[in-house]
Amino acid sequence: MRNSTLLVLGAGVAVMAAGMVMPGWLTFLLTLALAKGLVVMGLLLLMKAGLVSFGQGLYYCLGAYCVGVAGDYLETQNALFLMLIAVVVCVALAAVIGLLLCRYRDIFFAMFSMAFSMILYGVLVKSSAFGSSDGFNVKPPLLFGWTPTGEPGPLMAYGLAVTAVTVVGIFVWNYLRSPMGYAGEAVRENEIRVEYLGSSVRRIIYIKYLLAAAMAGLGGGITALAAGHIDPEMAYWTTSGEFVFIALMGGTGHVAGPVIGAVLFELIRTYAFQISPYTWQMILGIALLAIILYLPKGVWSLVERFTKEKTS
Amino acid sequence: MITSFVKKSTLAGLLVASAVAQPVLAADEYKLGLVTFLSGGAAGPFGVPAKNAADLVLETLNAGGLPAPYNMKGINGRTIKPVYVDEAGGATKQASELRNLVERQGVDSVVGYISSGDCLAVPAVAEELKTLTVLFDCGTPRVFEDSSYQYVFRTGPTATMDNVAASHYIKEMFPKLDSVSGINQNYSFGHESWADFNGSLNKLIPNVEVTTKQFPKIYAGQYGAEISALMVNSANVIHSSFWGGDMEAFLLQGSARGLFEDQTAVLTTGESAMYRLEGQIPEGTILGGRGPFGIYAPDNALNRWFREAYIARFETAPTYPAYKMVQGIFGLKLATEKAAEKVKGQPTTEDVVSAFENLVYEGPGGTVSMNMGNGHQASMEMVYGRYSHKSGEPSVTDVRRYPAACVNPPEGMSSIEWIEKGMPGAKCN
Amino acid sequence: MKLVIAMLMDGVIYASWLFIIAAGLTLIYGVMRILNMAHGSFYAIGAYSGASLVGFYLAGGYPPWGAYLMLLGAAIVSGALVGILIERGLLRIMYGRDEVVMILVTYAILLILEDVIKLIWGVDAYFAYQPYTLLGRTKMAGISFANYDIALIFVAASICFLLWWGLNRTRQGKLLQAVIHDRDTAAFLGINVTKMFSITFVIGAVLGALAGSLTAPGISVMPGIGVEVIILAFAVVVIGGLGSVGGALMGALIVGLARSAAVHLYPEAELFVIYGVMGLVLAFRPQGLFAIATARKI
Amino acid sequence: MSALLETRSLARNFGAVTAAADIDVSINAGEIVGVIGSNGAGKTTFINMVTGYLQPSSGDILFKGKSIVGKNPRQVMRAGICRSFQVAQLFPELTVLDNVLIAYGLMQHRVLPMFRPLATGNSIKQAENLLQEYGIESYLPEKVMTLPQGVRKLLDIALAMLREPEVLLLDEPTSGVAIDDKFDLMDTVMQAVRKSGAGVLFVEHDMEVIARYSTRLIAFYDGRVLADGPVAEVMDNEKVKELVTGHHLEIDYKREVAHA
Repeated sequence: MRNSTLLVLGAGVAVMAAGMVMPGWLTFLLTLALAKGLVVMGLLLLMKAGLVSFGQGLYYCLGAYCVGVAGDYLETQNALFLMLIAVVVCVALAAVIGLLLCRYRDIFFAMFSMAFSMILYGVLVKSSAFGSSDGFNVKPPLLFGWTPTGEPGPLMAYGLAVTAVTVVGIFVWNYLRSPMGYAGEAVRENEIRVEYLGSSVRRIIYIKYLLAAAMAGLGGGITALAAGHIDPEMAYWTTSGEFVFIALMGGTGHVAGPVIGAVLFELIRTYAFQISPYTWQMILGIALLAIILYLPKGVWSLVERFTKEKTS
Repeated sequence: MITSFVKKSTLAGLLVASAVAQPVLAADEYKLGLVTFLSGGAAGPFGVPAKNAADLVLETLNAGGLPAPYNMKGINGRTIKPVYVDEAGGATKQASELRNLVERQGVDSVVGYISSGDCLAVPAVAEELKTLTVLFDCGTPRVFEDSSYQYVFRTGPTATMDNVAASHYIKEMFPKLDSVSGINQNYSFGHESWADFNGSLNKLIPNVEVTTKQFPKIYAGQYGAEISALMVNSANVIHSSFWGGDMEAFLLQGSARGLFEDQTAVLTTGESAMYRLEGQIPEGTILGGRGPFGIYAPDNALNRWFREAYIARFETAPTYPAYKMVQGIFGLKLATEKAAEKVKGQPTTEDVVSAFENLVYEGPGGTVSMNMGNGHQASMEMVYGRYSHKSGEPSVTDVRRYPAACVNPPEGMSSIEWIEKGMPGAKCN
Repeated sequence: MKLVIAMLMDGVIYASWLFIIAAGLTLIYGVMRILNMAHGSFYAIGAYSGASLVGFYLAGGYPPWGAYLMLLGAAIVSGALVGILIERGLLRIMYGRDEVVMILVTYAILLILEDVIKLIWGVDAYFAYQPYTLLGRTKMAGISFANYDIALIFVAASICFLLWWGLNRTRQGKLLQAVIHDRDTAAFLGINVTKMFSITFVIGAVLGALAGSLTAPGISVMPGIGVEVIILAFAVVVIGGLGSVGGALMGALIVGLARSAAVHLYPEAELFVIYGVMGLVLAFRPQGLFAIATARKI
Repeated sequence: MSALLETRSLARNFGAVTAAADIDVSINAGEIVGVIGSNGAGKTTFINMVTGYLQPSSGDILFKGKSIVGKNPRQVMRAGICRSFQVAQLFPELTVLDNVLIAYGLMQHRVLPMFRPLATGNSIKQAENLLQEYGIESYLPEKVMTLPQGVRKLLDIALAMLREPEVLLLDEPTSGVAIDDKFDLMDTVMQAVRKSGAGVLFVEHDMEVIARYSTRLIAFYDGRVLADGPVAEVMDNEKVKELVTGHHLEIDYKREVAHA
């Protein structure tokens, strides 16, 4: 286990170093994909417990707006500080909404969580101080006034994203093996048994919801810093749907699934845009169908199949 | 675990390698990125007319078939090769796609963006990549009021003048005006349009009552309740910045219920529906075209050529997004060629930028002056008229033209501030 | 008085429109446990085929009242065609997957159909306003309403009655109810569940297309109209209780009246009102108003 | 001496339907109380009420002299009353090992750890020992959904016993189990129970099982206690014969008692 943690850390450093030689568009694409990967990792925790949130956009957007608004009001570009604010605010909101949501299951959980994100969308569209539906621009991130290239650029956000994904990835990897992690699967499988083993199903779901909100807020914060612009679209239901899409694409069997899913999703989408600007939606739809049909456990299952063949 | 990582990184490496491979560029080609809506609700009314116009103009330019001063082949003699991108997907997505256009596809410059949100998001990327980016259609004045950019230009006028001119026009047409109502989409463009209209009208005619202001969701399509509310709270004039399908649906549903029989609508984008819904627009409806475009375009050689060629090819008259696209391409072409003349060779992007600043040129919609936003933002005259179908052909009467200096804030002042202060320095004749 | 009548009429008209959209969605969910996002595409396909068929028809100079038949015909033909194609070609091999996976499957279908629509009809708007204006208007308390919209109320009521009659008074309907109640037992009793699925999906698709084609005369038919109605329809069926036709009716009425009240009394709230109502209903009735009971034995 | 678990005039209605009324039952440590009654007699309702899954409409439940009415299943569990289920309540998609590991994990921590792994050398050993005790260690790597009913029932009871309860409520332990296996199953269970000294109440349809294992018998009918006392006495009760067991179903319970 120690070895694998080291390995993940090593991979993180390697990916970070690769950022130095990558073309800018790829760095940017990967930054956004990793940020989405973070959101989907949180979604993965919920999905392991049988809950599908169609409202993670709520925290994704809230995290982004926290970074944008706090950056403006406090006149800081300090990425760590801003991301911390994003996470804290998201967890605080989740602590309230979670109390209500942890009573719901299945499609009702999905729709109720979506309702909350749509309410945020509505509020932001009405807020002309925050630029209404056009949103506003966010200054590029610094680390205590420092950037790798000397001037603010996409590399800084990339570094943040890689670091965040590595740290959160290691956490989630360990989490999924812990009693709390397994409790999610237990809740999905049989709530009655969980209660009769002396654990509170609601509390388990609540904690997972908080963690998922924190990760979504972090992902949103990084997106804001990387893209330099935020708008209420981040809370729209299609954004939340995209996260579920990515989760199924990558597979929920492993913590790497969301990251692979997010990168693959962004790559497919950008090349679909380029190859067929008129019918890119169709390409995306066909890709999704193909994955559901042939790789029901997501793209990660390919990797698993590979390694199993190797070891057996 | 280890093998899984090896496999994973090989896979990722392959993906990256295939993605990095870039197409080879022909030296005499000018690669032009064109970004407009090709899907969703803005594609039909805006994106595709703009794309059609671009197709038409670029082909003619490459053949050298335009009247002077646009008679040089392509852009500065280089054949233009368009690269189209769909504007769908939101501002973050578009920031990402602009990078792809520049870094992966290697475009020389970009003309595009209809959505104001996109116009606010992409300039930062354009600056970072030092790529000349011409915004052609979006309306929010915030682009150059909130920030200043070196590599970004907007050849289309801002939406402020649509609504300020609408106030002027109403003042003239309705001397006894005492009430207005509004129906605008619930998003930035709708909110800003109403605020500009209401603000400027209050300065021009004090004490006008606002009977109701409705903000239905964009793309809602069903306006039954809103129309009833407008009927219950009847006013002299109904202001609406609805566009595309929403505007057309509102017109159809409103006409069928007789909404416009004792109230007059001001449709700031109404010109684009003139030919599509010719029988359905009530007589006397006030139509704007977001500038001197379409039916309001001046009778000059460029306009005659453009209109005829567009109608011949697409079997419909060009609407304002088409005009604005042509205007954007023309500005880029002219600035590039002016810079080339100055440096006597292929100009750098910076050369083109300095030639573009404060450029004054003629397009199919008349004079475009890049005299706002430190020489990066165009201003134009604004025109309003009233719909008439008496001749059996859709046409406009009572046309009033408002000079750019009358309906735009002076350099250095934001639109909101300008309207709040009672539009000081406006030179109306 | 004027205000109250306007509010009620607007609410009921909007509710009728919502119900016609939501009926097919809730029926498909009840029987098949698929929350069908592609329902939005059925709506769009219905609208496009309705609008273009009416256009053809009127261009041919036939009597204008026939346009209503065209709308109906376009919906039945296009809805049935797309419904059969999707059910046979795709959904059939997916049955038994998780509910969430099925939502994503139908989302993929939606994405594909959006572009198929674009390939067939292009991005230009289609109009078929003649049926809308032909019926004239009626004045109530000083406010005019389009007779076409008033007729929509009767159409919605007829659809509601037909569904009720079909489910409760026909043999096939009773079999369908058995499937809704307990799929496994129904299969065990020898009901051909697969056939029931096909029939339901086609009926649902036709209802979706009908909603679109009936809406077409009042709007400008263009890309993206389908996506806009899905979430509305979802909200309606969730409020009413997934899978219940009566629930969809109640949900539509609640949303319709709440929305029209907001528009007339407090327009700022228009965007929130649907989600507010949904939140309120779910907070007190977590399964919606008319939930299908699923008892769990321990 | 007051009983370990005692109910007083316990009642529960579902709308107009009375599922239980006036139930006075007591269980002492070491006792093995059988419960019989036709379907709908209120047996499972009774267990659900005692374990907090259902709240009684009226009446009281005393555990070691203290009322536990109003507590939820978790609290009742922690107090020392555990139960098994008519339909085994397990995690069907997971393996037997994971089921047991999760059970231990959830049971041992009030605040579940997020960083420590669930499966360690020790916890796996512990799980193996438990499964060995119930004779189902060979199923360790199998998914629960693939197991035969009998094994599932055993695993269900094993999980109920994890907390070493003072009162164990078994809801039809042999239902769904192959006839040939029912005594083996009951023997295994009773062995474990006797070791712990817990008081047991078990609902059962099978008179052979009742006769062989219970030290006292309670008959439920229509939500009420029809008879309560030594096995033979209750079995001979005319009302029980008429309403619960039925004359035609008479079996040679005396032989079974002797056998036990």
